[in-house]
Amino acid sequence: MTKYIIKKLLIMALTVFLISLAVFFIITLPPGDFMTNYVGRMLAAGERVNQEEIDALRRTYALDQPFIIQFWRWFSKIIFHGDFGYSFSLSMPVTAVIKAYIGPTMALSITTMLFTYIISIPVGIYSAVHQYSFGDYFFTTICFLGQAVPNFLMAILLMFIAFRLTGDTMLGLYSPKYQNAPWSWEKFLDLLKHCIIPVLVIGLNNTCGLIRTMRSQMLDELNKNYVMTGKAKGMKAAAIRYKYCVRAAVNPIASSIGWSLVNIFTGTTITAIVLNLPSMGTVMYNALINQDMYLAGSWLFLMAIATVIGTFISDVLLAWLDPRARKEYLKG
Amino acid sequence: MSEEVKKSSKTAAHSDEKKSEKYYYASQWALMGRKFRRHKLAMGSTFVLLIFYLTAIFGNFIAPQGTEQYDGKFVNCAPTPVHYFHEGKFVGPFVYAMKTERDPVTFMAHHVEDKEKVCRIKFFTEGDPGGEYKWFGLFPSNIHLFEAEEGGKIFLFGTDNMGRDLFSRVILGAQISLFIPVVGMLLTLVLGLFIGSLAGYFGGWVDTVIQRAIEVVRSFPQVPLWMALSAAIPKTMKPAQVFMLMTIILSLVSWPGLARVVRSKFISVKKEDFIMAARISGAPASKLITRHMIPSFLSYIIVDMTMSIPSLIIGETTLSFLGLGLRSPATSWGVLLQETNKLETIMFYNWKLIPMIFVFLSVLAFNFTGDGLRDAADPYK
Amino acid sequence: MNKRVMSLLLMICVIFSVFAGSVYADIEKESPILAEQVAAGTLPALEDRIPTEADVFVETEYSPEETPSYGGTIRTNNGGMWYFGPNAEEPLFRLLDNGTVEPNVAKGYDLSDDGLVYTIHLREGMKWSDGTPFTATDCVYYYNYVLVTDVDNETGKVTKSNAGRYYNWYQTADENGVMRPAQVRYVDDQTFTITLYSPKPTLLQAIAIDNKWMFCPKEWYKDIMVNDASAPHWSGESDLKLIGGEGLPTITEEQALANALAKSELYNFENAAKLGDQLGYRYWQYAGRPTLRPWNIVSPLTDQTLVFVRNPYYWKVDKDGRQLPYIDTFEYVTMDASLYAQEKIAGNLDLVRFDSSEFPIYKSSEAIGNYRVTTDIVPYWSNVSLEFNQSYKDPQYRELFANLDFRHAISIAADRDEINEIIYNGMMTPAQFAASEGMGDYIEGAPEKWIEFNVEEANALLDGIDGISKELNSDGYRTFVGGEHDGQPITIEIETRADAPNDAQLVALLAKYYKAIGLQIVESNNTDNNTRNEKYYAGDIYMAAVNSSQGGFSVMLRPDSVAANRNNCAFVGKYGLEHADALTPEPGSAMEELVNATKTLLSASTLEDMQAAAKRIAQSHFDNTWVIGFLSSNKTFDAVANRVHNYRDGFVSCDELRFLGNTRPYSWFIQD
Amino acid sequence: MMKPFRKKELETTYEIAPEHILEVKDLHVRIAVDDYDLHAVRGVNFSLKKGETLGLVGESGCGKSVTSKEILGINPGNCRSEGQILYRTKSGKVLNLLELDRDGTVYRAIRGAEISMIFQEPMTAFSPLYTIGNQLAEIITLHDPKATKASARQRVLEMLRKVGIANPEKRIDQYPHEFSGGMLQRALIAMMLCCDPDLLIADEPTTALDVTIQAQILDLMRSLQKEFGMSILFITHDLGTVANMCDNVAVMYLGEIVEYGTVRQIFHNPQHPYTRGLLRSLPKMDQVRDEKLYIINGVVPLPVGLQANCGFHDRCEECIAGRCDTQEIPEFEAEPGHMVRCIKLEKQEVHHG
Repeated sequence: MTKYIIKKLLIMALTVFLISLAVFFIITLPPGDFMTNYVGRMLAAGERVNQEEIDALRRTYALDQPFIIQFWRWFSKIIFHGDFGYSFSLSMPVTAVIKAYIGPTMALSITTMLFTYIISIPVGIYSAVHQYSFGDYFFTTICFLGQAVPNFLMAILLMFIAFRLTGDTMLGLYSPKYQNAPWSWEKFLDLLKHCIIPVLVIGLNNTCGLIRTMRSQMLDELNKNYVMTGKAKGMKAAAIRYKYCVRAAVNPIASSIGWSLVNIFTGTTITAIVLNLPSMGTVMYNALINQDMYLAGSWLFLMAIATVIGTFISDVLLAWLDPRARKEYLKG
Repeated sequence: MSEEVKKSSKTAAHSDEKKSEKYYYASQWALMGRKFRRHKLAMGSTFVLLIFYLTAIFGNFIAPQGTEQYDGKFVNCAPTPVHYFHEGKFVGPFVYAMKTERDPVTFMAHHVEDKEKVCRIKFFTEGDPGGEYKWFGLFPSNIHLFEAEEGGKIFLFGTDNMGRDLFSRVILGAQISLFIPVVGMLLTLVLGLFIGSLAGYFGGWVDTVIQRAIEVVRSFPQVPLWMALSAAIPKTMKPAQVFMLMTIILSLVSWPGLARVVRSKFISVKKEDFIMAARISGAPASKLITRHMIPSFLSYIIVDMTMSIPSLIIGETTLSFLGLGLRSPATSWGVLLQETNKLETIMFYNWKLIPMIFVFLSVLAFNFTGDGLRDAADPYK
Repeated sequence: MNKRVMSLLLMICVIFSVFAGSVYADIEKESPILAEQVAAGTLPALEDRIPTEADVFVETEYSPEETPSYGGTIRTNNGGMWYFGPNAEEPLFRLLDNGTVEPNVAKGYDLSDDGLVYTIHLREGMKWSDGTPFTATDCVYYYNYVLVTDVDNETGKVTKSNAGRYYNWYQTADENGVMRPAQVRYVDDQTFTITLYSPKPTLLQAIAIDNKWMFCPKEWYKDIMVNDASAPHWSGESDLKLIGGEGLPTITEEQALANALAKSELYNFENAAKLGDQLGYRYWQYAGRPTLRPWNIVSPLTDQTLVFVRNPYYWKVDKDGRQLPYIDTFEYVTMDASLYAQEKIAGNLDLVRFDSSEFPIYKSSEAIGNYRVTTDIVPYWSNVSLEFNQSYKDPQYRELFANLDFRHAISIAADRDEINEIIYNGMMTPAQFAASEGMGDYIEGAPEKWIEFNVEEANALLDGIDGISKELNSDGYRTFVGGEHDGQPITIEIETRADAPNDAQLVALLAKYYKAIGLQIVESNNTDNNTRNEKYYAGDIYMAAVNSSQGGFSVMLRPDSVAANRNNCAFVGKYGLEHADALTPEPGSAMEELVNATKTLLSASTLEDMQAAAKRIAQSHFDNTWVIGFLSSNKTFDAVANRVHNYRDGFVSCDELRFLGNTRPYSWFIQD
Repeated sequence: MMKPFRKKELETTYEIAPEHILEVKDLHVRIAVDDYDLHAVRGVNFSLKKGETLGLVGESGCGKSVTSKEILGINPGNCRSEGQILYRTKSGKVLNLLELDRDGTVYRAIRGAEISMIFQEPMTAFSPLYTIGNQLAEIITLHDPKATKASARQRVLEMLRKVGIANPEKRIDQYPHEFSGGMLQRALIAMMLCCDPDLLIADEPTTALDVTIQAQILDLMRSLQKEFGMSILFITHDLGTVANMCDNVAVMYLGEIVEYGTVRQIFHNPQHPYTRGLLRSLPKMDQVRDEKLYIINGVVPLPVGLQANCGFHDRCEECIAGRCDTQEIPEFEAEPGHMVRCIKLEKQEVHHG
């Protein structure tokens, strides 16, 4: 068991290292470096800069060093000091930026995920059990439609509908009125109201996918032999479904939680840009555009780490839920 | 059994017998085809896709305008209605000439029909200068499917903020939006098949290395990775190069999924008797892979690939929408939708959402086709 | 009269006076939120917070006719630090629409007869937003310890600064012609002096335009600004001499950083240079830094909505003696520019600024969004223009761009009316790049020069240029003849701006027009303006650029976008005097004249000389059409919520006058 | 799907021979697959005495599994059935099982407790997610409301011991994947016998197992039958095991019983060419080495659009053209209790008569 975990952790560490190397490579891909933008910004702000100053700054940030040295400076700081570097464009440590945005991002992601699972599992079961019924066709159609509309368009359309119905576009997370108000029941309701569109937009795609998976999993399970055994035992069809089939069909879906959280986490990116949500998506987008390499890089890096950890969680969950996998897991 | 049932089963017996035989002896592919044809939604979708692709291929001919043509007098013009009757008399398809008026207070331009002036729609006409194109990139021509008579303007889907005909742009945009995914898919296919089969066939350290690589690439969140890579595309690049890069970027992210599947299929197929037999008889690895192993799960791959196209379409559209992909005047559906990122555009110029319908339809059509193929690939189920 | 009647009368009097008093008290002198704090004892009374009656600033400009009530929140888009900064800016002297200055933070000034010594008087009882007194010490400290921390005595160059960059506007030539920085000295708490080497008649305008914050809270800064042996004035004695107070502590870089972080976790900087730059120069972005502004930021910069709340010690009152501002809170919401209009129409923003390309949408939605559209005057020479980099690195292109016939052809080959119709809804007028009638730098006939659309003439002009072909190649473009590019089509990349969506449209149109005269145009799209500015900075790597707000208020006071001065002026390129490796123009060339005129303007010591130099610059533009202007309207627009009152329709909006700041936002008020 | 008869529960009373516990009368089952209607069971009749073992023999696809599952009413929803399945419950009442609501309480009370079934593939007959003990105890608590957790566990342990599972205390808490195939089959048998059923349907219980294990399982079943005294409906394609296990044998082909008789009659005097074919294809101890094993030509056709003829005619070596392929073949009695569905018997009858 310990051997297995150590092996797994080593592989994870290696993956993380490779990922960070790739991340760093990607963020240094665009022509120029941050300094070019930094200077541009100062000029835009009506300031004067001279070449010596720029060169000095380049040296400070090691931008004149070869790729691998720049990478090592960045990576070693993260590993040994938990220091993700400095955001040039926001003039603050990346850690502070992440701290500022991680809350809303996580909150939104988790709400969306809850929504996703709460909707998709029962609907998937219903669709499978009532295969080819009106309800099944109805949900299947909705799922297909939901997966056919790109996120950003869905966001815009819902925004438009909200505007037509309520006169408000439901942008951001709060109405102007509650933006800086202390927490109250009304503010909470307001927040919930503003969550509808983002959760729908971010979640719908995922939900549709999950419903379809859940449905086919459930159909698979319903055709398994143990269902016959259950019947022969004299169990109620419904009892078999819930004790055996649902439990088995939910396994792969439940164990995808780690994965899907990451998916949602990143799925907020585009939606956040369109809906102006205070999430990492917008920050990432701007960081990319401004070539704020440490910020963009750290964010990509964290996402990738989250994926690695998400996969790990999924493995563990699966092992926990499925005795067969548990055995494999224990064996290594 | 009641007599009636017996009888009916007997009368239908003869034709059923043939059916039965067919069912029994048909090859796997024929069965797939048969089953697929029975899937009405999938058939319909395939038909829709066929039309889309044909339209895209003959786009320059069907579209009245070229990508860089515009009409400055008709900016943000609503779709022009096509009429058949003028003052109660049938005159065939025609449009009325249009006048542009500006509201003196808001300066909003209104394009209104001049009910006096009838402009017939002509077919197979010589287009305006600027609409030249080459058939299949070879034979220069400026013949367009239709055009309004002198003085009239026909904008079936309205115009954009430059006075460009949206109908033309949708069709020309399809040339990119529908082909990037296919090229991307092929690229994914080649990469995924090659890498996956290497890992699955050879196993050992090759497998380990490839699996690690797959894990690393899969650990990247797709959307931000697309964004990061697209942000790295130099701004001054020519549309054709951007097209190629976009394709590569889209497929770079999606190959691991396929490679993984191919790998596991390989491992399971490898154990099967016919492969063992071929192996023992000394067939070379390349032949074994391409002749024996890949065909054994080809149907699965076809399905998988078909299903992967929608996400590529959406990927391209999204990136272009965010301004990270192609840029105007190069046209793709995402580029066209850039204008709809403003709510007020939808309020005032709702026809600009038309390209969305095509994104929607093509994604849906690919999904249904994929679904039909999947059902068909498993003919005994 | 008996006692009873007397007492009755007395009572009536008392009641009346109480009543009268209560009526009088109804006109509150300060915002209720502040009055509450005063009542609770957490804030001193109003008269202890604002300058003495004699010294308090009574704002009479744009006073509302009614008596506004206090309170409310204004919500607008976050256009970045240079949008929300100027809205609440308080310079020592403020620039007026007519180009003169008047005291603002300062109470007044005296100028010595030789024009060398400015004695600045400050307001007694004035306080920083944290309640500490504002004195001459704060100004002297800023200049000597924050702005100028090291000077090269030989060249007079400021070599080190804790915050921001030193402006050549404080420099005047000494007897040897070396530009020397001014000396700033403490006299008493309400007085300090600025001493120049030679006279500079526009010094106060320069301070108003370029160094609006010539002061900083010494008490707050003294332990976060590096002050060690590297500083020129560093010694206990000189401290006393310079700033008139007690000496300054020795602060190393580490101490400065640690002290800053101890003040607030928002002040987390990686080095002293960054700290100085952010807290000393762009300070209005940081909560907790004392200011003299009407509103101060209270939220971290990472918040989606930046909140600015009123300064309880603000030192301006209205004509009735009521403390300004009327509005309690300003909110700046960060969002993509594409969302402004919809959020305005949905009523989620109180104020949005836009140009004529968006006019119909905003104007048609006034009723839905419950707002009104107002018009601002923008004193630019052109609203839509194209400029060619005169210092482009490729000699063949550079020669072409330097050719006046080429620029003439470019100017008349564009269909200005069509651009106007397609992009600007026909709301602008075709005009050349020039000051329009009524502006100080106006030259008769300049706005009308070379604006007639004439493709044939343009073609003829190009045909007459040596080094390029008369014939078109197979793609329909002229080619270079001879040189490195022999036979290659003439392809010009035009830089566009990220925040100006119309640029792409404009370049698409230009591409069509210039194809008709055989030139190939390619858009060089910049996803953000920084990349574009970086190209400007490099000076010689971009070919051409489209622009909208070039030329300005006054060439004499601020020649930056028309003269060969700064290093981010597109047509000047590397000829800009501030360029690290500035090019010397060819003797006798038109560019040389522009450079010389610029030099003269910068070093002139009399108003006449300056005016003459400014005229030369304007004339150079008239003669050479350095910048090809297409359209001009001198207008932008604001969509202002109907609940916002006393918003000035038709104000002059430009950087020199601090954009919206010129409407005196502290005089706006909200009434639902 | 249609459920034409099931709704009206227990309206009519039925009679069956006193020694019988089960009578299947003219059972037809149709299965809707795609656009085909497979006529899987075509008029099957048989009966089962208390304590008797009836072997139902035939190749795959001949309808034997469908028939057996129809008795339990656990065929999938796309099956329609007609005819009668009469069953005498423990309380002595005779029910037509086809009339019962499939998911109703009456039927469910019968399943597992009175009629139970063991399946071909023990590995998939258990849910992998629950322990063996959990799944076994479930059948007890289902049918005995008085059973407590502890008592059910006791009973499970007892049953596991009975079916010969070593160390049941440990095994009871293990998961199916920790069992071997043979052990799972034992566990399945244990489960199905927990409630002491009157009738056990064994659907090819040994097919998926190793040969040595097969014998053990068969032994186990025989001994348990002695102990519990239940009847067994033993379904197999393997005539060899039939000889060991059964009292009577019904040979099925294409949804029909083509021959029925005692083990002796079938093995020593097979009448139907199909039965004879099956017997000939059995490997024999005295078989000459290089003699090829007999194979019946062709495969069982799909029961789609069948005509009125002998279903076996196209594979039959003794097929009489013009008769076997054109007319429906009735049942003939070759000797008392030995029924055969072959036209050749008609001749014999004529001959004898």
